[in-house]
Amino acid sequence: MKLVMAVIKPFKLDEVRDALTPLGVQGLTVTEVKGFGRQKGQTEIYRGAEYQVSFLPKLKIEVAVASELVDAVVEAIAASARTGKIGDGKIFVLDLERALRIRTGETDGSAL
Amino acid sequence: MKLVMAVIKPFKLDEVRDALTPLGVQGLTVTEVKGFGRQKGQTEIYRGAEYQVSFLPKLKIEVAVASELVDAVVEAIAASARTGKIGDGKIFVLDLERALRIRTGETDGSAL
Amino acid sequence: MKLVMAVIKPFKLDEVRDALTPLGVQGLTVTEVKGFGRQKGQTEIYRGAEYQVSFLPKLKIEVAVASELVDAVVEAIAASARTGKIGDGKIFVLDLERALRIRTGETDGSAL
Amino acid sequence: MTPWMRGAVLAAPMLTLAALPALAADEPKLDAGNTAWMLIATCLVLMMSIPGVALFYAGMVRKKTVLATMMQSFFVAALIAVTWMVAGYSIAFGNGGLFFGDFSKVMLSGIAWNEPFILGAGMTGTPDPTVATTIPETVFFMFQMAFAIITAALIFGAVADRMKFSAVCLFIVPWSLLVYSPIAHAVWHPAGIIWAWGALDFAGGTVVHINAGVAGLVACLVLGKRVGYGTDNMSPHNLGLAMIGASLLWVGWFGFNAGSSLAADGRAGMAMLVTMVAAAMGTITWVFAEWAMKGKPSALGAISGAVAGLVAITPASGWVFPGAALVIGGAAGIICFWASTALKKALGYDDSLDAFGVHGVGGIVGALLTGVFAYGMLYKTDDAEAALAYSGILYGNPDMLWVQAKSVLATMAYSAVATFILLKIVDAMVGLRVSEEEEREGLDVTQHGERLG
Amino acid sequence: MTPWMRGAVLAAPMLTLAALPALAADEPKLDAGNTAWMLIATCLVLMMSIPGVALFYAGMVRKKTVLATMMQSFFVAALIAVTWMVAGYSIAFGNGGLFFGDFSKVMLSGIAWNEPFILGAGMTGTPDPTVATTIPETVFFMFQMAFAIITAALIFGAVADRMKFSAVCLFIVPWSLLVYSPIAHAVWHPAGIIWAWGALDFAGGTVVHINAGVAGLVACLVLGKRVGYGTDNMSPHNLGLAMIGASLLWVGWFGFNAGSSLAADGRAGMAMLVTMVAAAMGTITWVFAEWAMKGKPSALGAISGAVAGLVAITPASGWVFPGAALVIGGAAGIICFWASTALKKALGYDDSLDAFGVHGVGGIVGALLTGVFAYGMLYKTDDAEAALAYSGILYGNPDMLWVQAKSVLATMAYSAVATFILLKIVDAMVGLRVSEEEEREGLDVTQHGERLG
Amino acid sequence: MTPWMRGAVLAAPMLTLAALPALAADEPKLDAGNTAWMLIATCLVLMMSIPGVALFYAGMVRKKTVLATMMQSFFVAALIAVTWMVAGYSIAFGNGGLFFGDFSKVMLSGIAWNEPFILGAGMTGTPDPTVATTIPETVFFMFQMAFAIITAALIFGAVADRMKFSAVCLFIVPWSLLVYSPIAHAVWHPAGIIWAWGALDFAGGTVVHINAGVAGLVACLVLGKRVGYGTDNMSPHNLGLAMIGASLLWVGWFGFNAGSSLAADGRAGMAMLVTMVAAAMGTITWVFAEWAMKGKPSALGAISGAVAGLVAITPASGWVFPGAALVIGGAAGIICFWASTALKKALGYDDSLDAFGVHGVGGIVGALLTGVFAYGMLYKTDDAEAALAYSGILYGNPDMLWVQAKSVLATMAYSAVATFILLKIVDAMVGLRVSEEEEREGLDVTQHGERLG
Ligand SMILES: Nc1ncnc2c1ncn2[C@@H]1O[C@H](COP(=O)(O)OP(=O)(O)O)[C@@H](O)[C@H]1O
Ligand SMILES: Nc1ncnc2c1ncn2[C@@H]1O[C@H](COP(=O)(O)OP(=O)(O)O)[C@@H](O)[C@H]1O
Ligand SMILES: Nc1ncnc2c1ncn2[C@@H]1O[C@H](COP(=O)(O)OP(=O)(O)O)[C@@H](O)[C@H]1O
Repeated sequence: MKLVMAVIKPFKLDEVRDALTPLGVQGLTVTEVKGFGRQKGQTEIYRGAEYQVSFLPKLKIEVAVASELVDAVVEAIAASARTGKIGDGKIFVLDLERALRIRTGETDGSAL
Repeated sequence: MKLVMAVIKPFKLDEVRDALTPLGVQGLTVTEVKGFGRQKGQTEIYRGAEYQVSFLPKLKIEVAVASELVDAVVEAIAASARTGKIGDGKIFVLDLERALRIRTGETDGSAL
Repeated sequence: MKLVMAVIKPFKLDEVRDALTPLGVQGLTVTEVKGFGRQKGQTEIYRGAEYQVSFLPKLKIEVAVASELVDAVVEAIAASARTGKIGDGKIFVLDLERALRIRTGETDGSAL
Repeated sequence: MTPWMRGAVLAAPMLTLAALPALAADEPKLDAGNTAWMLIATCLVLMMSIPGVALFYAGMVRKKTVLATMMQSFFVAALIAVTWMVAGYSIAFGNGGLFFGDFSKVMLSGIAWNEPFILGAGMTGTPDPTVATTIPETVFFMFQMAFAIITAALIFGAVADRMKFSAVCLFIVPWSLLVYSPIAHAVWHPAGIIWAWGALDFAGGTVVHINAGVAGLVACLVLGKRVGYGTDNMSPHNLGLAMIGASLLWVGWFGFNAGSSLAADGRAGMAMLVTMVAAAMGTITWVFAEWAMKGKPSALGAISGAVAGLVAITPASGWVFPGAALVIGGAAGIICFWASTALKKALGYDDSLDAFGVHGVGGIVGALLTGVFAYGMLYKTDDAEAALAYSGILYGNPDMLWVQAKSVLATMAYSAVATFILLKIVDAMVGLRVSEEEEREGLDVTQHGERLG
Repeated sequence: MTPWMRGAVLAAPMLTLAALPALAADEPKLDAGNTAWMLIATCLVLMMSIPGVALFYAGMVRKKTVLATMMQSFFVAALIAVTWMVAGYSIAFGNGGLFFGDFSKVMLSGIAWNEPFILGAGMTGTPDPTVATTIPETVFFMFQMAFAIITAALIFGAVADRMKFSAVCLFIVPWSLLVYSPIAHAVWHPAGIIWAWGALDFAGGTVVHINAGVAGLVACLVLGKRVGYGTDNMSPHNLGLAMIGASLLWVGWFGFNAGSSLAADGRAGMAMLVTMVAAAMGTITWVFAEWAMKGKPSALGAISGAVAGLVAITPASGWVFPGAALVIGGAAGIICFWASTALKKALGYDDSLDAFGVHGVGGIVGALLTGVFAYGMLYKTDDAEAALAYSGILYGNPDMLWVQAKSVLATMAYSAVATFILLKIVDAMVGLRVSEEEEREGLDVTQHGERLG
Repeated sequence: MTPWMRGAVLAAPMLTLAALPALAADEPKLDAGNTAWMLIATCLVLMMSIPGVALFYAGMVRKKTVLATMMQSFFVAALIAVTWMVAGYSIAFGNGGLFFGDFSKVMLSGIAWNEPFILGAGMTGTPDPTVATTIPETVFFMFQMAFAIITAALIFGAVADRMKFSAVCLFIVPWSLLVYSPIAHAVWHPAGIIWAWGALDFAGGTVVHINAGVAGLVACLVLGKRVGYGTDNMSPHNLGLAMIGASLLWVGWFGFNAGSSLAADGRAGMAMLVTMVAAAMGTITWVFAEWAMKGKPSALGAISGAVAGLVAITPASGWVFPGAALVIGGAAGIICFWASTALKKALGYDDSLDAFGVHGVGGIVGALLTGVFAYGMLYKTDDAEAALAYSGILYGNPDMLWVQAKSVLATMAYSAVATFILLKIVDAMVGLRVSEEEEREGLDVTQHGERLG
């Protein structure tokens, strides 16, 4: 199993979720994060004091998926989250050793 | 070492922490997240416009533990976070290559 | 590639970022978290009811880096986030299998 | 000739006499008590807009448009204040024709600051058509300005989350001059046409609420639905703020309704009382309706119902007894609940914060029920005959309901058409709506370069 | 016969005379100045409940009960408004027996809207037991309604985070009719028993604060502690909101206390002054006590101390001088600090937001110190002899402290017993408390289907 | 001899006469209408500090100092209230010398609670230098107390995020006694030196705003910049709160300015009107300036501009016509925008929330333009000759601008020097500034042991 972790633009969440559902992804977890990257926020001059808004609001999505699904999932996220503008975000894939559904105790594949 | 990542119902936090302490877990990190899964929120009809509350508030717990502790930790979380109702959440285990305590520079086992 | 995940004191964020930039780190993702650890909050007696503030505000930083950079990155974070007082936080390193920049589709090294 | 202030023609001297020595009957004088009340009533009505409506609306939008929503009350208040001083007041309350006032009061030229104000001074007729007060014109001007401001602010609830700030500014100034002021003139000035019909609108059921509600409806139809409407979660980001806003509206509304007596007299007291009762009943019926239909009594329902009750009692507030207030408030709670949920859903428009569903519909309910429950004796305490012209069907004047309906229809028609034309002009100039991407990103960042939290 | 408004019997004509021509002395007339003040004082007192108490309480609970807490002020305001109109007012201020009024004013039947109100009109005796005012009864009704509302809203601070919304509704309506109104009658109506004892309660130390505080204490005992009390972090989720609430309470309290003069007169001015001084002193002593004992001066301490000072000066506010206000406010700050921390901890009950610790205890402190510091001459400016009956021990009337203590005990006993019975009945009907799971989940979602943020 | 209240010497009897029978001319009596207005004006001005300034400032700081910032208004209000009662009022409004009053009113000894207040009673001269009112001294005392409080609260905007709470307390009490009260005496008491110069300050341009602004500037220079100033993101954490605060300031300012007429008269009405117009113009010009220069019209700009306009009209508000208000408000919006951005950046000081840039600079703009636009006839409606002494250069009195400039310079000089000395003393006692680590951690936790959210 793999844990796919993607950082995306906030307003793309619904599209990403809708792109994953047909693949059989039944769950995911979303976190509000701040991203620092090539995309620069405006330079703000707040009442005379200048500073660069370097941390921009992003969403981090974590989806645990079976290994054979991972390519499809990465592609689906990449396609649905893309706007083509700087700051679209990243997708990271980590190896996942175990998974367990708390309610039932099911493990691994059937826990997802 | 392993990184145990669990998504649980928010009000279970204190119980989970209390279940981990006796195992020797001395620290953990908690994040407020939104979970999408089999558990569905109510259909809301907010002044005539219908929508499904599909993202529900959850907490994500991350605990780094020595490899030999991981089974006990997973079990303890599973037991203490279970309500038996849908939406109880998941536990994921990832491999952790290194750990370091910033204050002292201690690494790996002694950093946890 | 590796995913470096660090839990730090909130006000250290700017210093950490400034320590990473010279190493060529071009992006990172920050999450507000609550940390439970050896550092204890004050015991609060809020209008007669006593409780221990056990979860303290921390920031979690996630940086994906090329494997050869990981030592420098860990060191830079450790140095810049250290205050020497309890609660300085941890650095964890996980193995990262894949990375992808959503905007361009670039993968792995060039995606970071 | 019938509207609310005519009451004052007769009643003001009569009531005020109570506290004044004999000579006051001859020539009206400034009265410190009435002036004190109108100064503070003005503060209350301004507080209804900032921070009242600002909070009420800002609490119901999504987090990314909070500041933009507040600006639609705050900055609009500033714009309308100047507009009103420059010309709006003169168009509304200058003497003149049936539809709008003359320009004699433009830039407040020649405003008397130390004499009692007489509305329509210079007009003649039998009976004397002027309305005498015991407050300075500055205070009357300010009180009415606060009405012009809140009417403008209310509209934008219908188009929350999607209108350009530049368009807001370019639209609202001519709207106030060409829609608000003429309707205020027609209804509230002794020379106005709706006054001449004999319609009753004590504190602004037509002028303020129906007018703003209809303008909002037209605006949300012209702009179209929010992106994601019907699928995305658009629930209020912070109902706590909305609840503060609703509370300030409730409290401020006493200034609105009881202040419309233009004096701290018995009628003001009764107006405050019926306002409270109707607000309470609106709250209760909306919440219970929701509890019965949807299973839970919501905070959003409570504040919506309160405002519905307040809106509905507004045109009636100087004319009815507490029992009527129970009925008017209770009816408004249920009918506005239906309008903001079932009706809106059926018709499919996206009136984001129900400017029409609450203010428009509530105003209509109130205006019509005024035609039922108005009790003319409430100011003509002695002459039952003459009082008939100010009474509803329940007190022997069967025509009143029709007169009220006519005033409602006329207001709706004029407001709809004029609003539509103005919006189309602004659309041609700068465009009304932000781009889809800007809407997704949120108005706070894209329009104002700011963000909450 | 002694309570506060008797002051008005004599003082009102006297003071008002200043501004009125000779004929006013013969027959009271409506006075626009006094009416203006009472209209706005009513707005201030309503603002104390919504949004005042709503914010004060909502800022101190956990995030998951913010909206439910606000509803306990907002919706309760609506319920009590209608209850008060239907019968509460008549039970409190109708003539009648020692314990409650008659039903002559049910549904406001026959309310005079354009004449000065005389409390107890129709009663006879020597000296004349009635209380004459120069405001319409509508305004008196509204002012008192605002008191009935805030008293009801205060109670729920004690049971925050755990009471069913249906139980809130079912409990508070009969409570207002059967507990609040009778106590108001006993203390403030010339026919009432506590008035007959000669107890002094200018603006509601017993009727409002002790009453609400004791009812809250009983309620939190009947409902039991919050799940997790003593171990979980239950610190206020947003003291900023609580601070806004406390500020609005402070400002609104001027309407509460100075408004209880029922006129914009010298007594109202003095009442406002002592109210300010006591609030300030309560703030200072609570904060300094906390600073000394716990090492840090907290914002929560500041707002708690302010409210403690305000509560304590309430019964005294029309009877005392600024020096006494320093003592009363200062004492309340320290004693309520002790009651809300040490005492509560020692006794182990879970009065979530210290309805009893602040309002109950503060009210007791104030009522007793009124018996010490009351200066009868404050309204009887000429007759030192007669003034004795309105003076505390410091000004030569040693009995007053006991009279005050008796009124405190009577209020506490009646409020406790009646509240207990009503709660038990409601418990049998629908259950008072949400399930443990619902409590964990939070009242916002489980009771109202809503969530903040 | 010229300041604002002298207007009252002549105008009050004259205006009040309108509503009073003949005998009132002989001997002033309490007037219920004027008292009602001043009671509520006092509430409004207090509301400007709590929650007004508290919210305005707290919304603009970072999240870690919200509660500490609110405490700098809330707790300071409590401290100043007691300070004012003990001695501040006597120093300001007791008779005495050119620079401060005597100690005859310490602890409010002998305050008359039921007679009309005469400022300077006991002074003699031709013409009679005293200022007669028709309100009790208690109310005058409270109204002025609210001014003392807000002046104190405003200062701390300049040093937000870095001052110790103990230093706040130790600094502000002597500051109020030794800086605020003497300046108030000099400007507003008939015996004061600036009054003797003939300077006009209707509602506190010098006494309140320049004074607070300069004290803030000195304080931020003495304390030094915030850690991270110029590099870290210090943008407002919640402009929604600031917007509520600004709205309450706006509404409350009517009490501030129109209340400074000390009566509900024609001058109060005109003061309210010009206040509104100037606030609106300040909002508009600041926002448009920002839109033009920085590309976006911000909510922060709107509220800053509103306050700038309000500050600038303050000294002028009883002396000018609406047209002048357009100019004064508009000028203040642009000049304060420049001062808070370009000027501050150029000079490099860290006035965190622009106490100086808005209040100091706005006050200077207003005080000087009062010397241009003051129209003496506004209270001396009949005697054009005598009115000259109250007129600006536009109405034939070329000296007035210089007199105003002199009063501005004197206020700035005294405030700066005295503030500097007091700060140095407090610094020696407990230190003014928290440690760098505490500043990073935030004042909420380190000073008060509390946290928001
Ligand atoms: N090396 C990294 N490690 C972790 N997160 C990163 C990294 N680089 C970028 N990110 C995240 O991806 C987001 C987008 O990156 P950015 O460089 O702005 O644009 P792009 O994705 O178009 O290259 C950043 O805001 C940050 O949250
Ligand atoms: N594949 C997944 N990857 C990541 N998180 C998941 C995944 N599936 C579920 N979750 C998380 O677990 C939570 C509970 O899942 P859900 O399907 O609702 O119930 P249950 O755990 O009882 O099966 C979700 O809200 C989501 O946060
Ligand atoms: N085993 C762990 N797994 C995950 N996070 C941990 C763990 N131990 C500590 N942390 C995180 O690190 C933070 C600091 O740890 P703490 O024990 O308080 O101090 P120190 O880092 O100085 O040892 C904690 O607040 C928590 O967020």
